Amino acid sequence: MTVLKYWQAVNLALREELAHDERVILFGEDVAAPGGAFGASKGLMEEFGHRVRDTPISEGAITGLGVGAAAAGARPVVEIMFADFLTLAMDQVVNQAAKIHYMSGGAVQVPLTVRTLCGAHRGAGPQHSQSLEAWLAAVPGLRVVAPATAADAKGLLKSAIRSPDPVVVIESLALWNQRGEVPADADFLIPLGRAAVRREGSDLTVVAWGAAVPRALAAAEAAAQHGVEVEVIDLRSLSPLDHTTVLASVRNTGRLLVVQDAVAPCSVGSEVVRVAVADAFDHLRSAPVVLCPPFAPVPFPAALTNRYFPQVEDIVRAAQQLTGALV
Amino acid sequence: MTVLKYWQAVNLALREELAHDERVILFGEDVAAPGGAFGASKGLMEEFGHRVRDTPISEGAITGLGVGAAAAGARPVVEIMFADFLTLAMDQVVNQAAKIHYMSGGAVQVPLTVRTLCGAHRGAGPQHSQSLEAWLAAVPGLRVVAPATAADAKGLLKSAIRSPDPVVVIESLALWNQRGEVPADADFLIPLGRAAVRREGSDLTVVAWGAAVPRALAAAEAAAQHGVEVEVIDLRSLSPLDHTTVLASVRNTGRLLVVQDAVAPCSVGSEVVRVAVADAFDHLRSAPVVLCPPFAPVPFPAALTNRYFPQVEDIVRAAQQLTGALV
Amino acid sequence: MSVTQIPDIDQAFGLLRVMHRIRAFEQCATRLMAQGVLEGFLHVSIGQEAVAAGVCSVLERNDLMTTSHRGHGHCIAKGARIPAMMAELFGRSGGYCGGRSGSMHIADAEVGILGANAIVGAGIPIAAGGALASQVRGTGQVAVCFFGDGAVAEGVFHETLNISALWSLPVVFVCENNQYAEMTPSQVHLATTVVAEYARPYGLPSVTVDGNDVLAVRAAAEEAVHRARGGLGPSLVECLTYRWHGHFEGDSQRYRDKAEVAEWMLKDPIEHLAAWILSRDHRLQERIALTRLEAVEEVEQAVAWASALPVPGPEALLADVYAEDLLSEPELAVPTTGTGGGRG
Amino acid sequence: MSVTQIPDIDQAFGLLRVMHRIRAFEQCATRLMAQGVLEGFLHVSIGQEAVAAGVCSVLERNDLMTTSHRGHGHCIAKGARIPAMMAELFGRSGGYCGGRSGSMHIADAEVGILGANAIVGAGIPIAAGGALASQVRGTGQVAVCFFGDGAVAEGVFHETLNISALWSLPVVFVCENNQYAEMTPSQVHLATTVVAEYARPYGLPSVTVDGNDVLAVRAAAEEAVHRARGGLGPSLVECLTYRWHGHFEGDSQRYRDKAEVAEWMLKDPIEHLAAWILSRDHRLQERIALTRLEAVEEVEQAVAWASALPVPGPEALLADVYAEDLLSEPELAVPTTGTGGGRG
Ligand SMILES: Cc1ncc(C[n+]2csc(CCOP(=O)(O)OP(=O)(O)O)c2C)c(N)n1
Ligand SMILES: Cc1ncc(C[n+]2csc(CCOP(=O)(O)OP(=O)(O)O)c2C)c(N)n1
Ligand SMILES: [Mg+2]
Ligand SMILES: [Mg+2]
Repeated sequence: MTVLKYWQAVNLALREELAHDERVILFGEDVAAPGGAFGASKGLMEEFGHRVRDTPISEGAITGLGVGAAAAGARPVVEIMFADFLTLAMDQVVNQAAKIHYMSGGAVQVPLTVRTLCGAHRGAGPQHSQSLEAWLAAVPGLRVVAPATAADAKGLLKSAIRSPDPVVVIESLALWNQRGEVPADADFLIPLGRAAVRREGSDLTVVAWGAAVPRALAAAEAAAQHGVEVEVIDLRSLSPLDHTTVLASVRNTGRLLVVQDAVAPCSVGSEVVRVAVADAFDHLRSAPVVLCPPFAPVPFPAALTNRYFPQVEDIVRAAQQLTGALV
Repeated sequence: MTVLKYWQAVNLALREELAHDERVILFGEDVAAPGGAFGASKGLMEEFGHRVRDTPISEGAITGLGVGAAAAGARPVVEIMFADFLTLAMDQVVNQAAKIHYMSGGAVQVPLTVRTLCGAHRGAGPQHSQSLEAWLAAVPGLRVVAPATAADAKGLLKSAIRSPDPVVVIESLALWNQRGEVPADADFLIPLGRAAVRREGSDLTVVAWGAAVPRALAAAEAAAQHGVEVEVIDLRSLSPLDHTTVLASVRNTGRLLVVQDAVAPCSVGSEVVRVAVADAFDHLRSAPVVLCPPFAPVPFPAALTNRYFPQVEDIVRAAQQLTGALV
Repeated sequence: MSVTQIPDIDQAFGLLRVMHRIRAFEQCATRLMAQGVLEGFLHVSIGQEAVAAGVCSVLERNDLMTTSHRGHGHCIAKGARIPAMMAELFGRSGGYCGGRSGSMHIADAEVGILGANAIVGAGIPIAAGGALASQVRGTGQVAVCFFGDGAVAEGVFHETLNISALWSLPVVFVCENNQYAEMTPSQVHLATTVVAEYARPYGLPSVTVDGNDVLAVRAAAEEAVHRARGGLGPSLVECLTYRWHGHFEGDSQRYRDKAEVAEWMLKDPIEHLAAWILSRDHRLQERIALTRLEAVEEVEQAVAWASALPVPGPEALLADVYAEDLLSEPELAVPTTGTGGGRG
Repeated sequence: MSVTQIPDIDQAFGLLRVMHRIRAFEQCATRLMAQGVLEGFLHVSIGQEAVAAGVCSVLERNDLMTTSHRGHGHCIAKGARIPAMMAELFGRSGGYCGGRSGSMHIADAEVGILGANAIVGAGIPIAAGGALASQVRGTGQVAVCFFGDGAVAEGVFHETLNISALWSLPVVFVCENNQYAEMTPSQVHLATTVVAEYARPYGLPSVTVDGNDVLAVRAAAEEAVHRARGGLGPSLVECLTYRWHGHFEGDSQRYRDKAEVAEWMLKDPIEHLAAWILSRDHRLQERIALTRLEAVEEVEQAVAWASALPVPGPEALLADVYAEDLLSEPELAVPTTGTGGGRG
């Protein structure tokens, strides 16, 4: 175990996988000589030469080259700086990467990893801060993960790179400098498709992922002061969703609160509610709730983002309302 | 009232709006001289000259020109032949059209209409048949409608064109040749944001949109033979969702079945369930269900698409299960 | 730098055979479509066979290839199995995708076909990605992508030219310029209709050849492939040609003159090569005829085989969605109901 | 066909004034950012002011414009109000977007600014769309888009050149080639670093000018705008320049030599114009100094005004999402909780 910042864990995972498998290649805007717009690929070009490349600003082609390289036997990791820019690469992600294995009857695999950032929380404004994970989680053929800790940033990314299927790894700039214990083991992997119970509790299940997880945990601690025991589930994988873990918890607590940085409609939160009511309806003691931003673009100043994204107090209040602790 | 095919109603709406407002312009691939890949814009270039134009195959720029023309005072209607090709235009739809009014503090309006087709049902295969409506319904700043009848194809498209906000109109190739009564009135509009109760019933609420509506209605008739009275709601608008109509019905029937051609995760169906449990939980007598295709790409042959998309029998069976009619 | 030589008679017959196999396959498919035996969208390249045959004749088996919605010819020329292709068109379980994807989605990893594609232009960066994998791994493979004049207007074409030039990727861009994109003539969709021009800003060698002259296509491709294989980077070959059929089977073709079509039918690439062969040795008439007959025969056998295959059952719906099964936890699967639709 | 004339002294002072206003605005903003007064991302164009000033000096008030993430200069030159811009940077309610969108999103319909943009290349088709509206409605407006060398690699740039050429749209593409895209030099991201080359396949007139020479920029822009207004279609003007600051404020700039920066700082576009003015009349030194002081003063007043404005309250979160309110039915709104996050 070493203590690393979130981005250093990303960097370590990339370095280890480049060293571990020479089919791994890495490319994207400013990832090589500059070492990444936010430092995630620092030092890798120096170490791995032409396997790490700077690209032009061409998200469609970057992703398309990733698809082709993967189909031809490489293990490409491409970076799309912000998820908002995935809007320029959706054909390659959705129509190509996600479908080629199916459309080739299993003959062509696409072990492509796409790294990106969702929901910046750094005052980057409406076009650099969207949480678009639900789009990707809705596409058969893709895997989608969203690490919330430094350890997961390493373990999920490594699993993504080793997966024979295309995986989108949604990192969080809000967590970029958060420190955490990270196993030094070069074969440390977090399995795709498995959620983590970050805190146990019997009164309420709170489901979160990415940057919302630390806020959910802080809220759980605060709620405990009010006598409400919250179980916090970090989804980690958004596709496939770990129905088992979510359902087991909801069956136990009878109450569900999803906390997310994405707006409500057709979100991962909507999906978690759908799954919970479909398979744990009889266990529900109150209506599941999705706590989320208003249906509006993300504003840039902190004074407003703090009112836009659900904060710890908002989560505590929702937890109290759901459990009737204040009623 | 005239009886028109669905596509003729689209054509009529376009003709009327081009005649009604000379700021209306129409462009897209094969829309002008050929009159549209499927005939929707037949005869319009002949009638309206350079206001109706054929474009190169450049979905990003087509949509971007639409955004700019709208921002500069025109009322552009652009066609993106299949929703699958929207993957190449998402930046302009999501980051630009949807956000410019907000980002300009209300100074710049974007009265853009994007016409497209979802879920082809014509053996067009995995890259031409996706139901991607949930992506769009998740974006603040956009309106999304999905007409299921010839009358709505006219009335919703006209409302879209007259709306000061960007609207995506999702037409259905599966319904292309369906006939229906269409008001001849050149000011016939269907308001955005309002669902239609297509059939009343007290045992179960079935929510559908687009090509799933006729199947839902047929199933409702069949279920009635088994003594189950189904209320069928055609959403018509996917954003905003008409919470009022859905909730009133669910509160009355106590049971909800969503029937959709999109796969389950993070779908409009997930969202309808979220809304229903959030605000009608105490009225629910059984767990809401989303009946939908398996989590896989759309296959091409009819033998498989008939097993992929929910069919009338599937809906009847689900209705019986939900209402306990067979239990 | 050219390595081109005039082919010998056997090589010419090799090209002729490929063109006949393509023609026979597509003529048969259009017939079956007209009869209602096949369903879905069918885009044929009848009249354009020289491009596929010429280019693929200079490729190795493990060289990589992508193509478009109009890709039967390229796949056949690259070595795809005609029976498995036919089965795919039939929607039967012996098809390349188990009969689930159809005519626009032939892929065959064994002969380097990364896939045909129903999205205009999408195969272009994918081919360049194949070239990147080859370059990084040092496999010596060249990647070729076939695309139409319509794809030139897609941004990703230009993006890919730029990256390929910057990285000196071993890729050959082959534009099959048949002068129409769906129902729209190239003057309406391209500011400059000479596609070779678009490669110039990137410093790419580019050339326009008679796409109905298989030997001219082959010569140009040979040079481009040689350059790519030698580490000298990408190039573009524009092949000017014409499609005899509509954009898809069923297209009413009101957008063009019958006379224009008739004129181009006189430039049949197969007749052109046959004439070349006969000019070398007029006694080869019979062998030419036989070549055609063998191709027709092969396709007929493929139809017989394919039409006898079973229709895929509902279990096919969820097959191959992922390469790896994570579904150790049962709820991760979206169950399908007995007869059909899934139930999320 | 050129209509260019050497400007008189008053015109030159007009240009100088615009450049000083841009410089003062951005120098002030960078200072406030360094002090922690401003938040978010800030991209300044210090050293590149001649492009904005030169191009906009030949535009009418109702001509249309789009720009990029580095757009303060273009907005100021086109007539945006400096106080409302400053308030937007401050995140205050008097800003162009009520302080919600920040530095990369200045739009002002009154002076034809359709918007700056945080998505590289996105403003390019939007400007062409403005030109289309002008063409169809016959308003006589010309549309100009400003973009960087980095945007040339985005497919939508090429797509837009093609459509604009085909339709002869009244649009002028102005590439502000500052030789870097973020931390990546143009040789690494463009196969040909001369951006004017990319317009050639479309038959567009294109030219490269010294982007630090405001008179040269103005002359090239004048010709292009004249052509567009006269119905002769689009053109491209490449302005070669350099940014003195990092890509964003806070950029460590390890990717370039200090010497390179120093060299370009000697080519200050403001000094260049001042020297030109003095070469005409050396007694104008004082008026030059005054021009600068007035600009600094104007910006300081804007800061004083902006910093006194209220911070937007939570009601601002949902304002202006739509132009039309359909929320007659209350459930259509996603309610916000008292303090913050919405509750879907
Ligand atoms: C991205 C995208 N846009 C539009 C289409 C619809 N479409 C299919 S083929 C085609 C024309 C393609 O023309 P070209 O590239 O010249 O190929 P050709 O059909 O002539 O072989 C179009 C517009 C598509 N499949 N994909
Ligand atoms: C589509 C997209 N990709 C990437 C980025 C991140 N990004 C912001 S500015 C920039 C470089 C732009 O370079 P250039 O166009 O030359 O403009 P300059 O900053 O030099 O003015 C990049 C890559 C973005 N904002 N949008
Ligand atoms: Mg063509
Ligand atoms: Mg630049």
